[in-house]
Amino acid sequence: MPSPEQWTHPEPGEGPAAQAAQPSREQVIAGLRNTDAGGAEVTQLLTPEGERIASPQFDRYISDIDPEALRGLYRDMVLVRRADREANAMQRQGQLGIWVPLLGQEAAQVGSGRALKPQDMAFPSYREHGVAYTRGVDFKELLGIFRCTDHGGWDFKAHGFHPYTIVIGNQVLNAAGYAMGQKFEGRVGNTDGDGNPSSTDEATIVYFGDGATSQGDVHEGFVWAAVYDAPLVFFCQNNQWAISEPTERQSRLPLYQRARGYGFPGIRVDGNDVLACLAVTRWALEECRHGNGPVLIEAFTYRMDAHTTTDDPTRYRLSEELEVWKHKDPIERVRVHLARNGYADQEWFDQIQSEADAFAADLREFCFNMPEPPPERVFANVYAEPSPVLDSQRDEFLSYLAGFVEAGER
Amino acid sequence: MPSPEQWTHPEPGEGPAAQAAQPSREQVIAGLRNTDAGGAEVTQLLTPEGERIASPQFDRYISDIDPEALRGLYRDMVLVRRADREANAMQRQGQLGIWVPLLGQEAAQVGSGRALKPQDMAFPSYREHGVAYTRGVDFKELLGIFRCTDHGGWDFKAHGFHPYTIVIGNQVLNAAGYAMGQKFEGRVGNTDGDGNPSSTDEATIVYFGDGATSQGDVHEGFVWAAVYDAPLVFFCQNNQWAISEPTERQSRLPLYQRARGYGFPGIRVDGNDVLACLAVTRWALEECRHGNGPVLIEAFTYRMDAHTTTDDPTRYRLSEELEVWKHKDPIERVRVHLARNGYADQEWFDQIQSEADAFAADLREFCFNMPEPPPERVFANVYAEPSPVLDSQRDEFLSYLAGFVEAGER
Amino acid sequence: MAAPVRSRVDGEVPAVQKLTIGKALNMGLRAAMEADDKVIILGEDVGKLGGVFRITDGLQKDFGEQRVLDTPLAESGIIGTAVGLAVRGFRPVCEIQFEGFIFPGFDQISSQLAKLHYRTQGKIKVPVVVRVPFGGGIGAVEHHSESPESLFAHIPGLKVVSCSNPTDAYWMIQQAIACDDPVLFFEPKRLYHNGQLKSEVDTTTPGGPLFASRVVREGTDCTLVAYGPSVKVCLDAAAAAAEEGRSLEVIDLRTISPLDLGPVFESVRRTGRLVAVSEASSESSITSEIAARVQQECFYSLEAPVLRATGFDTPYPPSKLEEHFLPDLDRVLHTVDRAMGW
Amino acid sequence: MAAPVRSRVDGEVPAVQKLTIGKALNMGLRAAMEADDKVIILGEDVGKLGGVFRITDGLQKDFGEQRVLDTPLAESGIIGTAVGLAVRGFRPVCEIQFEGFIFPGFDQISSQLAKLHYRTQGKIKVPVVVRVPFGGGIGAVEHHSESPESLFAHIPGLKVVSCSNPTDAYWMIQQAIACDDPVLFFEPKRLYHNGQLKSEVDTTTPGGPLFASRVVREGTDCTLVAYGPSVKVCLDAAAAAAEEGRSLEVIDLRTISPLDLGPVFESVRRTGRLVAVSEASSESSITSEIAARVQQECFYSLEAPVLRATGFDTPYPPSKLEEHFLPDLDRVLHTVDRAMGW
Ligand SMILES: Cc1ncc(C[n+]2csc(CCOP(=O)(O)OP(=O)(O)O)c2C)c(N)n1
Ligand SMILES: Cc1ncc(C[n+]2csc(CCOP(=O)(O)OP(=O)(O)O)c2C)c(N)n1
Ligand SMILES: [Mg+2]
Ligand SMILES: [Mg+2]
Repeated sequence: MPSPEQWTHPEPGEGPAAQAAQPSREQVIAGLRNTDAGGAEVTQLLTPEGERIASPQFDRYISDIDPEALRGLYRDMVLVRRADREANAMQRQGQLGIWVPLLGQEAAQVGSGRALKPQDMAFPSYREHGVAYTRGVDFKELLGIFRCTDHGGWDFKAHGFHPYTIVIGNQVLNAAGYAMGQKFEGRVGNTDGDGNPSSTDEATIVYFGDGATSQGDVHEGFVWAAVYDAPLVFFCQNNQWAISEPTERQSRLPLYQRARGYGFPGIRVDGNDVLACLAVTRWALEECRHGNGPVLIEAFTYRMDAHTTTDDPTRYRLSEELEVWKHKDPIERVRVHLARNGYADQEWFDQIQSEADAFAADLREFCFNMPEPPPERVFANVYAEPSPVLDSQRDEFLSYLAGFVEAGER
Repeated sequence: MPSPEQWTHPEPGEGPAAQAAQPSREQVIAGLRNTDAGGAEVTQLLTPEGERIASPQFDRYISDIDPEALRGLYRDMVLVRRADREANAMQRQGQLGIWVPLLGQEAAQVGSGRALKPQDMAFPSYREHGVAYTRGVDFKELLGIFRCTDHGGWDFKAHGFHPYTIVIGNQVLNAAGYAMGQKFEGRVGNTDGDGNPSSTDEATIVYFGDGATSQGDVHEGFVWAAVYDAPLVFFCQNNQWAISEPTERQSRLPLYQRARGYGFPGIRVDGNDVLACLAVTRWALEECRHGNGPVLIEAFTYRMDAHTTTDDPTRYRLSEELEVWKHKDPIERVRVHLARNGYADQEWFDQIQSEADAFAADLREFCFNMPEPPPERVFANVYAEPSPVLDSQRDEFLSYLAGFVEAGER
Repeated sequence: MAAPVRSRVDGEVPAVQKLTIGKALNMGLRAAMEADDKVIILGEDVGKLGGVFRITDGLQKDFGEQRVLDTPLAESGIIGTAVGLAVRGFRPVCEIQFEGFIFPGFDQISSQLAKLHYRTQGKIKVPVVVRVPFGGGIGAVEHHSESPESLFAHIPGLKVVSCSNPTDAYWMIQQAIACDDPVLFFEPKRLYHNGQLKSEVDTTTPGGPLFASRVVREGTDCTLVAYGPSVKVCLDAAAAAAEEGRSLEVIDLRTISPLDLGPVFESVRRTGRLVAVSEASSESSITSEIAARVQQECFYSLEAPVLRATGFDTPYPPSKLEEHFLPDLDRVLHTVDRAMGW
Repeated sequence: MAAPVRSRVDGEVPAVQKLTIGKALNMGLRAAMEADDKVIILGEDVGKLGGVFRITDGLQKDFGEQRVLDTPLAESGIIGTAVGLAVRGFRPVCEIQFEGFIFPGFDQISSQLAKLHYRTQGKIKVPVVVRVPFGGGIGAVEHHSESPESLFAHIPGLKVVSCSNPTDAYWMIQQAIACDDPVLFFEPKRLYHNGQLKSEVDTTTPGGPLFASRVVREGTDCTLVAYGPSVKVCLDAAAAAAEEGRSLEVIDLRTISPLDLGPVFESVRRTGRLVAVSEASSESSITSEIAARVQQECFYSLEAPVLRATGFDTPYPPSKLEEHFLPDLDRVLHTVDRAMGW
């Protein structure tokens, strides 16, 4: 299989990469500015230094997060990061065609993912491995996409986790439709016997990036969800970059303010703060379940690795920017908080680390042993009901292939 | 030529129209509510009763509008309405395939159109006959589209008036690109010798409806114009209806507030007030010419006739709604104002009326004598440079046609 | 599993009625909505107004605003939310107001609607029907008379059909809705309310299968194949030819993708000649595909090359010129003449 | 009037250079930008990054941010603003990052880009080039390996071309930019940086005309016709066939719309056999059109039907399976065998 690296690096040393441009002054400043932008407007419950900040508005949404639950969130993030790094490494070793790293976005994904109830539905983009994990989708089940053996195959309904969507913005409309369906089926705004909100009410969450906000489909998703009061949380992970383009190329304003134009709430949350992401998403989901319609959350975070394994971020951003964001690492702040408050000791951290290593090793072994899909898979499931034209193409091709086998050539 | 009426009215008396539904209570209320919505937020300089309201912010943009200029605006509107009615009548007589009436939107169109300078560019939708008129496009030149002899043929560059665009929203992006071009060519933010804003700076205006605001293209137009500080005025004529759908089906919020999400100004103007439309559009164009980037104007108005001549508004709105809006007629308030202040007497009004009648008669005569386009027109101008495949299709067809002529059959 | 297409036995509606295509579609939609409450209609002006062609007339009144939705004005939104509704378990029927306005929805059609089933190895079905009034001859302005169906035929994962008469209209729309695959349903708009085509529709017994073409007039000299509005043109041409002693066979394709060319091959083996008729531009189109496959399957039977009578490779012209653009009876017969004289 | 394609005589750049297709495109773009300052580049990541394939590498650095624009992330926006810029007098060159992402821009392409010249009776020209890296074989994930060119060939008003070698890449991109019509420019992405294809490009003398196909290898037994990435497959197949004593003629289509089939007709009249090769699905495609027209023009010369070796009528499969989907040397030769044995 040709490696996608060949897309851009024909022959080492020469080829276009040699002409790499440096980021401009403006871009550097833009990048650095981001690091303390959002300050006043951002909802934060746990500082980068691991300090818990009280929030009259949001504390009640995490009143159940005791030390054990917090350790659970920490463990989630560590496992997810470890698996992400393993997959990234496997790509480098040629075991995966490509990998889309989530490094740095663990809190946004685990926090929002853990806010969901089993009956809720999540529509990911292509980087939401952390959300997948919270929905009980085994990391192994994600690998087929990146090893290019399938386009995704988990049980979408059972997990409440839609297929990955690569075409930017598409899933936002699909999610709006799904959420309209929840509403039409009467799954929002119910009360139980005691007049309390029903615990079976449903909501949908859809993930997309900062770049995606420019797409018409995202706008139409906003329009539809607003007009139909669809129970839909728009979860925008603003990781500051759409490949090589900084957020300034997509918007004059902070992205959460986009909601202002549509008449539903928009909020910016510290996307590196798992507690804030959990609390704010729970709040937003409750708004939805009550029947109030959509909410936009902008999770202010940072893509700490390349866009994908084929990307070369040194061409468009300086490493200083990464260094700044390292101080705001989503996992580290929870570690400090747990340690400082005596909620976890070194032994526990070590144990989690070994667990993560084992998790990764298991993933690696699985990956190395993934079977190649059979040729007939090319033709399978194009339609739910038969297509005679396609069936004959398949039969003809398979007998052509069989010819090689007979001739001992393949 | 089959008449588009046949689309919906197969055989009189039977057919689907017989089952016509009445508007729902909600729709009626929505419609009536519109009549005084916008109150506080709307910019108005001339009330429906013809009273001039002072505006600290906007008066200076119409300081040149003396009685003579105001009579000019009145005359514009009367001529435009008369021509519109004539065209509508000609459609009923089978002289036009379809007509798209602007009745009720004269002030929005004449006011905004007269705000433009010769060097500015306007991108219309399909209902902007009044704007066309202000750009010096002869009403006759519009008829080809509706008589279906051409798709539009005026001199776009000379008039600064782009072709009509029927696919909802498309023109908004085209206008954004054009305005970017003005910016890239350095035609904004200049000063003359005295340090005053240069009189040759340029801007673009784009027209679209309330329904159009839902389209992805309109959103992307907002994004592009904002990001590139393009000198573009988004002029949304909210005429309360997108065919049969009230504005509530497109948005939770007043449409001018959409701009809030993008970081540029949005303003609602009384679209039936020609002075307010003129002043607000001049202000917005100046913002653009200064290099501040885009502005959204929502002109709050009403479509007093059907969507097109094929439409039957009795199926979705009550005539009461129209009656309410008649009190806010855009022409009548200027007439009252002129008369009450002694700026015009009955003789003058009569003279304008005859002028309008002559204008319409001229239009009618022109229409009746429009030539049929020749068959080779089917093949003309598909490309700017030759296409041999198409040329041979044309030659073959023309010689096929010639065969009939020889045989005396056509 | 596909939803059932029920034979109507409730007795409320007369079993046999004289209907236009438009009315038959309206009744077919109604029957589908009665049979399965997951069937919902989405589109611009489909509610109160009943659609600009009145095909959904009365449905919102009877089934309510949650089953017949006047949507915001954006086609990507219509298709994209329909996909999501289908994932949720609904069977959405989208109306695109005119075929020229399907393009803003093209991405959702090709990237999601067509591919979701394949992408998920069959785990997600998207039984969405997209109804598209298409074709010319109504004297309309730009974008209201096009024939873009070939574009969708080229996209794997979609099924594409077109009806040409009231009985097919009534049954095919129900079969399309019951089909578990996404179906683009092209409706011959200029025939919607054509009284000439009004005919008796048996609402009790389903017609033949959806994805099958059909010989609609037998003949021996040359075969005509068409779909949608062009079927009538071909039938008229065959009638005219018969008066001059020439016997033309006419095949109504009905299904455009997958193509069911068996009856065409069979016919061409008998007649030796084929003319494919369509209002669409010819380049890389359905008629190209028909020619390509027929020349291969019937290589030794063809006495003349497969010829085509189609719209030209130009945008749709101003409609005062459409009589030239559209393949009419004369042009079809002229093309038959060429085939016969080869 | 079309912008000139200048022969380069400035002496700064060596007249003949060994280039890959990717580098040739890069240099061609640079030459076009130097020749006409109305030429601007728009797209996602085309600036600082030089595009994900680095085809625009270094151009923003040298021409500035107003001539190489990193646009917001939306394809309708890219095409739609390019149309407006063209109306203003610019000659925009849009980059679509991968062919699978052209669909959000489909409406602007078909409703505005393709039709504005016709709509205005030639009063408005829209000299926009849309560069589209296309085709498979790069081991990518979904939407990154498709071949949608037939869709655009079906839309009147557009011109569609594809290059297959460095010299064509260098000159065709400049000719496309100089062309006053909108041109969809399909680039064989898997060959961008293929060292094997590296060849000497004469940067002083323009190659042949843009809208002309070309015999790239002469032969007598059977004709192969292809474009873009499939040309190399056909040339390799012809070389392999030659070793077995079979002489294949190979034609590089170069222009997909308008098709220039003259050389194909001429060839088929000599060889009697034609195999059309393309990675695109076959249904209603360019290869259908070729078959349809060749069977008509060469009816009495064909000793076998026109056959096709193409991608199947399925979505592009997971790329571990792409070797099966793509018509490779073996499948081309197998198809030639079938034609020879007819
Ligand atoms: C419609 C479309 N256009 C272009 C692409 C190519 N592409 C893939 S990811 C990407 C950037 C996305 O940025 P953002 O939305 O911020 O998400 P992130 O990758 O940062 O998570 C682009 C341009 C695509 N997948 N889909
Ligand atoms: C993309 C697209 N979809 C549908 C249509 C059909 N159509 C024409 S006008 C119209 C309503 C437009 O409403 P609005 O934007 O409010 O403008 P108005 O006609 O009221 O001026 C519709 C749905 C179209 N022309 N283009
Ligand atoms: Mg991003
Ligand atoms: Mg309106």
